[in-house]
Amino acid sequence: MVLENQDNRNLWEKIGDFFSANSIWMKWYCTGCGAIELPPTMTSRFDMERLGMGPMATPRQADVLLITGYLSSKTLRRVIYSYEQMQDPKYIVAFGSCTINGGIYYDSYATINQLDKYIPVDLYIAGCMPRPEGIMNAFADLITMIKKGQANGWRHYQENYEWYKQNQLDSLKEVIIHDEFHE
Amino acid sequence: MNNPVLLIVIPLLLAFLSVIIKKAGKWLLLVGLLFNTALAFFITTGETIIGGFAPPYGINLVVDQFTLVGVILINTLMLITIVVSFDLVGKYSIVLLTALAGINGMLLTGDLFNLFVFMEITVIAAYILSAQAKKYHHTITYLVIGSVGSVLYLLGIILLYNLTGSLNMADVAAKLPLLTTKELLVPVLLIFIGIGVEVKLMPVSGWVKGVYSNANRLIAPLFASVIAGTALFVFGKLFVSVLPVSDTLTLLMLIMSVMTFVFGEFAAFNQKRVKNILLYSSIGQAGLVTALFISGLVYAAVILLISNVISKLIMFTIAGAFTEKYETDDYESLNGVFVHNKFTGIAFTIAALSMAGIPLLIGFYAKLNILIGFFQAQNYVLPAIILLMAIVEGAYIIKLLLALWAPGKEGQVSEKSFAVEKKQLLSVKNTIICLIVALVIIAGGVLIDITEKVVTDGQPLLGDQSPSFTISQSKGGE
Amino acid sequence: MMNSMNNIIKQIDDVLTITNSEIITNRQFAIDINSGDVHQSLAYLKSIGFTQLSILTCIDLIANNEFQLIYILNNWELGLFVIVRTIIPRDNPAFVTIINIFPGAKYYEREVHEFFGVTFEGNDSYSKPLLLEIWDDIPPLRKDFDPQVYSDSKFPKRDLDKIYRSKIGGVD
Amino acid sequence: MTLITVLITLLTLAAVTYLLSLVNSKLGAYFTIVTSLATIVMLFLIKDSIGQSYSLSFFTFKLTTVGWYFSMVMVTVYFTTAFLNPFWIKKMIYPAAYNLFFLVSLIGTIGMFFARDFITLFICWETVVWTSTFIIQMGKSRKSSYVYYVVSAIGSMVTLFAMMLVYQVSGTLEISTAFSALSGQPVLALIVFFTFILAGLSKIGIFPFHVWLPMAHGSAPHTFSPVLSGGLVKMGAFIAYLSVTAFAAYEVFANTFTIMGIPAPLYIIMVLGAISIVVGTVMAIRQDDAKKLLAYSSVANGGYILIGILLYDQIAFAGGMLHLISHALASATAFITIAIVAYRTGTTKMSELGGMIHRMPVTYTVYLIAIISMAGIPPMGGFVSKWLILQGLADRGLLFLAAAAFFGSIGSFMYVFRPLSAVFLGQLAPKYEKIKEANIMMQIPMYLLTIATLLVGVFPNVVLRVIADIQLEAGIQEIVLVGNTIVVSNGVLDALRVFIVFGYGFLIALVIFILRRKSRRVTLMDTYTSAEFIHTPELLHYSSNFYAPFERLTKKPYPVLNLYEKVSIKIKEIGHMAESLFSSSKPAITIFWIIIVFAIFFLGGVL
Amino acid sequence: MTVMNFVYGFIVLLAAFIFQTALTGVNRKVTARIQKRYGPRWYQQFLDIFKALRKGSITHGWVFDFGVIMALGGIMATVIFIPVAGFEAFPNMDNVFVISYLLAVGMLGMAMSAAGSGNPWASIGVSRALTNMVAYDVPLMIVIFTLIFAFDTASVSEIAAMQQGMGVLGWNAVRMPLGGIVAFIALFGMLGKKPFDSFIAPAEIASGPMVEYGGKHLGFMFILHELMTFIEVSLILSLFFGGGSSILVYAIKYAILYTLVNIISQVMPRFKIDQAVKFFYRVPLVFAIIQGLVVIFLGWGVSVWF
Repeated sequence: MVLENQDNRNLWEKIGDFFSANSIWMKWYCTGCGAIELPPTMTSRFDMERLGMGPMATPRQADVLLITGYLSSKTLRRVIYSYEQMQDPKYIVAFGSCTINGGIYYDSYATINQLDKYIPVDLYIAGCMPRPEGIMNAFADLITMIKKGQANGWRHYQENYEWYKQNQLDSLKEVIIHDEFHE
Repeated sequence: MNNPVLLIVIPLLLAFLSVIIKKAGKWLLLVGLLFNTALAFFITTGETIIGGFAPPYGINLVVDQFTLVGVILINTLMLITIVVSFDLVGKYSIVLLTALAGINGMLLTGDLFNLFVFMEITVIAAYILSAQAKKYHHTITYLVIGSVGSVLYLLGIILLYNLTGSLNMADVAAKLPLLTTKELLVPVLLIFIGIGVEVKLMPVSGWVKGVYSNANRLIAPLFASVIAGTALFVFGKLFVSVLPVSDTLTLLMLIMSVMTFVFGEFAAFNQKRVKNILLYSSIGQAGLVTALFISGLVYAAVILLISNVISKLIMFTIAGAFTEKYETDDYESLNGVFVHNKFTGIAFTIAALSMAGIPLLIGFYAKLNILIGFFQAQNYVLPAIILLMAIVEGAYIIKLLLALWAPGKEGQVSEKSFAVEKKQLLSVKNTIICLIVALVIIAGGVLIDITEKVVTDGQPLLGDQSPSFTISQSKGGE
Repeated sequence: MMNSMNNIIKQIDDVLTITNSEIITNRQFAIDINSGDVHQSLAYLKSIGFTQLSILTCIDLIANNEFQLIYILNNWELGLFVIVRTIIPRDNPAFVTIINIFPGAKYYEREVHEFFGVTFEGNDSYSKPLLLEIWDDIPPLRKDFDPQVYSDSKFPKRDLDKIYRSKIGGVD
Repeated sequence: MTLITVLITLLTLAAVTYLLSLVNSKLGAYFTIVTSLATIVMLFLIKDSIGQSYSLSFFTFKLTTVGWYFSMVMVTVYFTTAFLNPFWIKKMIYPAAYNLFFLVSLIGTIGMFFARDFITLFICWETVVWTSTFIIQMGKSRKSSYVYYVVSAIGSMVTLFAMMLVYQVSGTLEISTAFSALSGQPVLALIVFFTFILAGLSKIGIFPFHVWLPMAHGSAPHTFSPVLSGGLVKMGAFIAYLSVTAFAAYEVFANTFTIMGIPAPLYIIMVLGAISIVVGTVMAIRQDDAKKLLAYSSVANGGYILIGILLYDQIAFAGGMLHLISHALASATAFITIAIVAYRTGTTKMSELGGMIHRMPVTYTVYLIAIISMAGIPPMGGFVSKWLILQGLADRGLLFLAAAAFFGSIGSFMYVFRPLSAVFLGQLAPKYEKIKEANIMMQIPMYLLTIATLLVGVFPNVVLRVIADIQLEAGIQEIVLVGNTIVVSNGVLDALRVFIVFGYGFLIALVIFILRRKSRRVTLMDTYTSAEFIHTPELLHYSSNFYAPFERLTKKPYPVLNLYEKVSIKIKEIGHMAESLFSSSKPAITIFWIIIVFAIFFLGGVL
Repeated sequence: MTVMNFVYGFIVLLAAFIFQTALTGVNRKVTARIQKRYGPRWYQQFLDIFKALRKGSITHGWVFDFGVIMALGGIMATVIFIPVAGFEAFPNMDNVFVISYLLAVGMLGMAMSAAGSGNPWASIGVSRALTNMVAYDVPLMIVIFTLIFAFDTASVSEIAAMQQGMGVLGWNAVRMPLGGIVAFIALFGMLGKKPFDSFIAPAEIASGPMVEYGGKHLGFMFILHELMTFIEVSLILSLFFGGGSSILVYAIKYAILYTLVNIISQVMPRFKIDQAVKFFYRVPLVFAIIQGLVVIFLGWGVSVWF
């Protein structure tokens, strides 16, 4: 995502962004191998609570969605579902090469290759997988972006909703999944 | 015309007549009953000597207030029974007339031997009537047990005659205080058991179930209210005024009565057939009535007797109609039968509620009198037993009523469609009669001062001094 | 242990018609069976203690133009695994269900159908999707399915100026 | 206007209702509303003549404040419930009889509350028992009707024993004077006390006698459950009241062993009340049927009323009396709402319902207010009464009773929330998509009762003034009321101020809420499911086994119902034994018995 | 009741919120230090709350909103009734039963709103929260009952005043040691601190009642939580630990009490909900009853110490 420099926010929005930047609650979507990098980031070695960040239980409460690895098409449907349940302003941080270009799963029949076609990613962290230092660095960047009003992925998603929806449909198709064990 | 002899003679005469004119038998029966009922209201208290010999040597009929109540009640009940089931009388008119004569004789006679004779007349008629159900082994059982009872009674009066030299009730009663308890033991015991068979006291009432449970709409109420009522009146007369006995024996008799009461109610609680419930309830109530007589609470006993026989008349009539129309009287297979026969149901319900002792019905008045009487006698155990039994009684009656009124399985809202098929239980005439009798139950319970006046006519029954419940009592000091 | 396994193999050999048997480890042996004998064999194996169906899977032997169905059964008492293998034709692959012997096979059969296209007669639900929520191509685990082509057609790729490839073992 | 005129007018109206019902049952049902309204009006008319006595045949009545208070509670419940009658009357198997019994039971209760002598009391009591028995059987269970009758009969028969015993001792049947004869006879007084109060216990559903409540409430016609729980149960409270006033238990037992200043016999009854609070609460938590749940809550609340009234002092007694009305209103409201839900959906099982708030918001709100009162949360009526009872208990230091009261009052949060959550909140099943709100006629009683509950909660002193009169009549210290404040020795309560401050807090919260950005409305199924797709709302609704962990702790069945069944089986066994021993069809056996009897009697006579 | 009462009330409300929120922030730092972390800024809790209020939100229908407002309204009303170091916004309204039952309005509102979201996790959380309440409240109420009996008043400020003047020895927690222990343990349950926090278990039932809240609803919940903490700690402080003679003493004692609870809870595991009920009905309930009997029948600890 290109960092646009659009600072036409009013004072309230700036104050709001200040709060948002200093209190980021995460919901991480544990796919692939990235999830294991987060516990060290959270606990005493790196202590992400310093930045005002913390884990949250549900997407309703969270500000940022962490995608921690490759996404199969089946998982992507659920990621989109979770993302749409979040309240704006909301941000996405994608981990590792799998989310960037498919990584080692570039030719899998079930794994998507480029996440930002489907949902707006505010920040990618390179690496396979990124280490906690990288993650902390990314979060610091995210905070700066929010403060400057540059993390506008959610707004982009709203504005280009049709485009995202079309991409999602092309790759995933509309499908209604029934829970057959309870019917 | 106020000669009580006519009460016995006219039915007998008509019985002979109906032998001659067989076709008119039914109507002669009706005439006899109407005559007896009408006359019963006009006879006055007093003593009538038959045959010219003055008692204690001659035969006499004694009419006191107690007997009068009995005569009026029993004749009326028999009239109602016969009118309701007139279509079933058929060839039994002679027997019924004979029974009528016997019953009146039993109630009126002042002589122990005559009592035996009239009892035999009645009982033999009853044997014949019980054969109507065509369950002959029950009839044989009844015959054997009844005969044994009669023989015991006869033995008893023979011994009594040996001791006192008299069979006249008043005379015997006067001479009894001269005798020792041990001398009296055997004759009193024999008489008690002999009468007990007819009264249906518990260990010796083996015949009742077979006879009652198979009887039809005519016979069942006849047995349960008319003959049973008569037997109880006779019991009361004998054991209150003629043979007041020693404490030990009274206690034993009381225990047997109470046992009958308790076991009868318990057995009724266990039944599934309407008639069986009623017959065990009859046994139980008979036990209570005898207990009351033995305790000397004559007024309470008479009221209970009246309420019970009236109730049983209605209920047995309708129970007989159940078997007649539905071939069964198991209350679970009669689920919701009153949905189609509301008025019959109302009559049945009122009778049943009176039996359970619901306020404003005569059964409650009876219960009040019983309680007051026992408490007055410083007896706290029997009222407790009676009230506990009232719970059991109420329980089986409500179970019966619920099954008959409210169709539908457990967990379903009751609906008309769940009820048994529609059949008319009683004809319109009979339903009206039942309702009128039910009205009597209500009136007797509400207008209690009138009830008391009608029953006692201002005099204590058989010397009963125990208090009765009156309107003024509830008003306290006013 | 080896001994008891040999005994079991001998016992099985006596009863069943086995085309080949092979000892894989000291707790695991394999038997090859004609496809017609599978049900009878599984029923027998279940009766002698192999009560658990650990897995049912399939191998695409494209060279012979056939599928190999593999049933792995487990005996909890002896700690033994038996691998029952059978061959079915690759064209129009069809087989008969074993859910009357091992009811749990219902889901394995669905999986095999989803990934290889084998149909199972007698299992009503074999054609329901299990893992792939939606699929519109030939079954993906068949050897003649090309995932790269499928992925290219389905999932857009990032346009990169230069593609770097790592060198593995000196081969480009 | 005298009481006799009132009663006769009512009986006439009942008869008219019955005749009208025979013509058109719905018309008759509307007439039950008219009649019960007329009752309220007439009760207000006779209020001035309190203190006078009347008699009619063997009925004697005395107008008392307490009777008037009880009657008002009762008739309020009847009047509001009567609004439902027209909608259910067509479903009754005997519509005319239903209308008649409905009114006769009302008249019976009024007669009972004004009774001056035991016979009147007993007759009216039994009238209510039988009419309600016949109404309950029109619901879905005959067994419940049977159990109801048997438990009631145990109470009424034992009480009849007490009444007759008192009559024998004192020679009068007048309630107010009869008991005084017992003062010198402690054993007799003890017997009379326990037997007399038994009717009250059985009616109010105190512990060993509570079995009938869940059965009868749960399966009575929906229009009668509110009356049973809100109204008829309170008849037991009247008996409890008599046992401390007319019977004067505190004076009679003054010399007996006392516990914290309470005579032991009274304390035993209060402990039973405490047990029923605990049992009612625990069992209510376990129920799945909403009506049964509310029935068990009536058991628990009956315990509060009983304890309050039996404490017979300045504070707790007023609390007990106030709880009478606040529980009557709340319970009737709750039953009415459940009845309306059942009317629309056809079930009262909580596991089958859900999401009704989206179709019946009014019913939901009314139920909410009812349960707030029932759980004793301000600013509703239930709070003030529970507050008084708890203050009273704290004043006396009755630790164990208070422990039960606390458990009951906190446990009530658990069980009242259950229907709220399972029936009204949560996911709406597709089969209930088309359901409509209760119609206007059904809403009227809900509004009336809700307003009444709120009024009792905010202006409790209006009711407490009447209760103060009752205390004056009963000869105990009156509750101190200053303006809107209740002053007791260890605390003060100004319910109006609590309400205003609550409103203030609510207002602040509302302002903050409105100032913030408007929320986006999403569908109920758009909810956090761990990102799984779910399309069946029923399965996403958590309503069965709601308090599973708590239920695990109270899994042991408690043996009371079994006790009744065992007694019943034993009676049947004895009956069967008697039958098989004494009713043999073989004459020989009877002759054997004749010989046995003869032998016993002979021996007995000789010895 | 004048306008000034309402103004005072609002001031109490505001002060309570600011004080408790700051204290929570400090305690997050304390917690972090226990876990050998650096921890967030002390004002982090404010940032969190204002951020939540700033965010957009969703609603599942009117009861979802109404419940939240009712909850916060009820809790705010309760805070206004709380006497702080003898200061009362509304005099004579600090009855302990009023406070503890008015607190329930907040709980009911929250439970209602949570169940109104239609999420089963919310209902499970509510079910656990109510069960938890039954567990801790009964022993606590019995001890409070004992206090009311002993001092013959149900006013929180009066009970607090009676403990002053004798230093530590005047505290009810010292005079009635068993009762003090019960109250202290119950405070953990009231605050939902470990080991009694199974009703908001985030990893297990997705934070229970709060599962569907986001944005301003969540902000409300946070404010509510802070105010509720204030009420509960204040209640225990005033009833058992002597309240405070001045605002400063009160604040210091409050901070110590709250921090102590927090520190202890950080080294605790989590009880299952039925274990919590069992625990409370085994130990604290028995303690409470013994304490009650001692006070009622022996009179120890009421009027004199020693």
